[in-house]
Amino acid sequence: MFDPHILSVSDLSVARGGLPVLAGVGFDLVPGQALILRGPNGSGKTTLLRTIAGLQLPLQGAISGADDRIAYAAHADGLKSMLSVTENLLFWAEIFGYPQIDPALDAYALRPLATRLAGTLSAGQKRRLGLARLMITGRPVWVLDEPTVSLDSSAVAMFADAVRAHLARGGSALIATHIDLGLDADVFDVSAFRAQTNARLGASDEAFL
Amino acid sequence: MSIWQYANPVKFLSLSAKVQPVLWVAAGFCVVVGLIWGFFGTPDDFRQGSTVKIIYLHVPAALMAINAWFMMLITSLIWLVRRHHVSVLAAKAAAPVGMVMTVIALVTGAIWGQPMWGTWWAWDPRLTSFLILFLFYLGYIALWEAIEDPDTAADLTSVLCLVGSVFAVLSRYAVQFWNQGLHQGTSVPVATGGRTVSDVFFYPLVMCMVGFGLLFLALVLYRTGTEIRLRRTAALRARAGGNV
Amino acid sequence: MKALLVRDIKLAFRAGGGFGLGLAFFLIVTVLVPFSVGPQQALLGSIAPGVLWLGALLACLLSLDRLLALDFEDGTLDLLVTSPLPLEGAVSVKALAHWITTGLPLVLAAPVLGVLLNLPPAGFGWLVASLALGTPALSVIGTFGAALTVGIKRGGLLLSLLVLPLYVPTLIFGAEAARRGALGLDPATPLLMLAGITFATVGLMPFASAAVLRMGLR
Amino acid sequence: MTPDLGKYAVEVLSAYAASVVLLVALIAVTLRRGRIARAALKEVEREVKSDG
Repeated sequence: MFDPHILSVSDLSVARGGLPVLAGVGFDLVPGQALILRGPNGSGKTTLLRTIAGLQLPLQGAISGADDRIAYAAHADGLKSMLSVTENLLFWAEIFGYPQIDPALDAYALRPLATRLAGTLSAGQKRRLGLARLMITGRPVWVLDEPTVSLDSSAVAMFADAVRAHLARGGSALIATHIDLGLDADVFDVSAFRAQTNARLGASDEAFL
Repeated sequence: MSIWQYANPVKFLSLSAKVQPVLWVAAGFCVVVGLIWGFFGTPDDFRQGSTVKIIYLHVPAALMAINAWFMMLITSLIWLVRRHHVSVLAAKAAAPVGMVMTVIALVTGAIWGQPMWGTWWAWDPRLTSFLILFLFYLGYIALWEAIEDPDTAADLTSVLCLVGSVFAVLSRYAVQFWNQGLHQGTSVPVATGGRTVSDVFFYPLVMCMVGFGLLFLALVLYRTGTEIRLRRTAALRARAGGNV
Repeated sequence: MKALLVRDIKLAFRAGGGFGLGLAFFLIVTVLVPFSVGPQQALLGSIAPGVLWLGALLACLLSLDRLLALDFEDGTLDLLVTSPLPLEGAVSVKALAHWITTGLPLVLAAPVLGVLLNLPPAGFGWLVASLALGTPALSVIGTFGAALTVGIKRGGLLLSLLVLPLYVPTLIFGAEAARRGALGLDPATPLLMLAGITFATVGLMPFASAAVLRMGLR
Repeated sequence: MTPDLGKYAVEVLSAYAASVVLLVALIAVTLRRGRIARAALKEVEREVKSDG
């Protein structure tokens, strides 16, 4: 069970390459809730997720309930090809102080691959390993950027099951994806929050305009 | 009226446009008069012969080489603390000027050293320190060039300038420890208020130092203006969303 | 912290991890020196401390560009920043792993290579002592350089350019301590200066490296 | 006109020549870059204005 805090984003503006892309974004993510981010390519989904994960600073606005509660996963899985599947997972388990990796191995059917080097896995298998990492962070809020890339339909089902189990334990998830995961989730379309090209939100190029 | 209003790029450009003509004329006057005075109007030194005339290039260039780095250190700090773009762009603009000054100091020093010490290059503490300073300038400029995002580049080069300053001072003491040196003492010991060169050489030297200082200022103002215009061009392009 | 250290060391020893690369480079430099300056024992003996220090420094430099760049490319760095590890600690641990896999082997190999260069007997102890004291500073300063160049494509050469002037004080005091030791002089002063540099850099540089990494990832 | 530089004429003259060349090159590069930047900015400002 996780602590019952709400991830709350209010009036958030984010920038990519010094240009504002999204303005005035706001939502609450309560325990047990999943929120699917939608929007065309380049609409700022990745930037928004990186900002919420704390990898980037927002231009304006506030994010609360994010400190040390977020497990982030993006296009790169952070796997070491010369370490085995178990070693990769054990490393992150130790970093996050999580006791066991067995449930994660089982949830993504990684047990047959456990002793293989991560470098010898297929793209889909690597992705499964990358997603399995989320389960050993012990963090309540999953922030996922296109998690289903290179997954086949059975692996997508594994992922959906893992998310459902996470939500059932009181976790929450913020997922940018284009496909239908079959989750009972709310949809949040970021294209409604597109920043105006003349917006003055404190982006670094404004001094020069 | 705060001095920080000039941290606004547009305000800076209009101020610098007003100051620059005066600065360029004054710099040109001081440098040309100082050098001509020194070259034609001063006698030979009884020990060093006519090579003493190199002092009018060597000392002002060396002075500005160090001051340029010092200026970069301060403007980098201002950027890191107060995030004023003009400040960090001034540091970026000053670096190549400081590097050229360092090269002038090194080249004239080598040419001067040949007849005086019998060798083009000696691993004398002062010459060596300037060589290290040259490497710092090179690294700083290369880092600016290598990073695409201008704000990230500003952040990282500023930290490099800070850390580099500490190591530059450390190197200075290390090099002094390592070799006591052939170099004559400083020509203008500001700290003691005295001076080791006679008046005949001193006045044209001061003229040249002032001239090099003004020239440095004029160049930095102009180059900062250029950097601001480049950033403004990029910003307008980006805001127009690829339509321009 | 321990997990990161163990992982980095493990990775260095696995195939393609680059362990031994620095050591091999150190060996090559040392072996090539007599071919380039001539086989006179007295000359070799007098330049041995400096050559060995320079070789160790360049060998350290060789593996720096992998230190953070690999973790940046595969996304590990992003995940580490969002992990509970303080970034300052992570950077220190990575520098420590670099020292254990690069610096420490160099320290241990230096006496053997000292024999090849006819290092005077009195110098062996001081050479090892100065390297043991100085190489941690090389790793920590190098980590700062690696953090500066982490997002840059083909940043290897730039990294060398940035780090080289930062290495000057360490090299001067380290090589001077080894030289004085070999000549039977008292190496205490440079050795103390070297210790000062090492402790100051180990204590302070991780903060600069972590700050630079955060700026670079944004 | 030219003062008697004695046996060090080559050294003194080459020091002056080298310095002047370096300074002139620096100023030339600076002015060239400045002019290009001005022109580019003028171009963009014109187009932005004409757009709206």
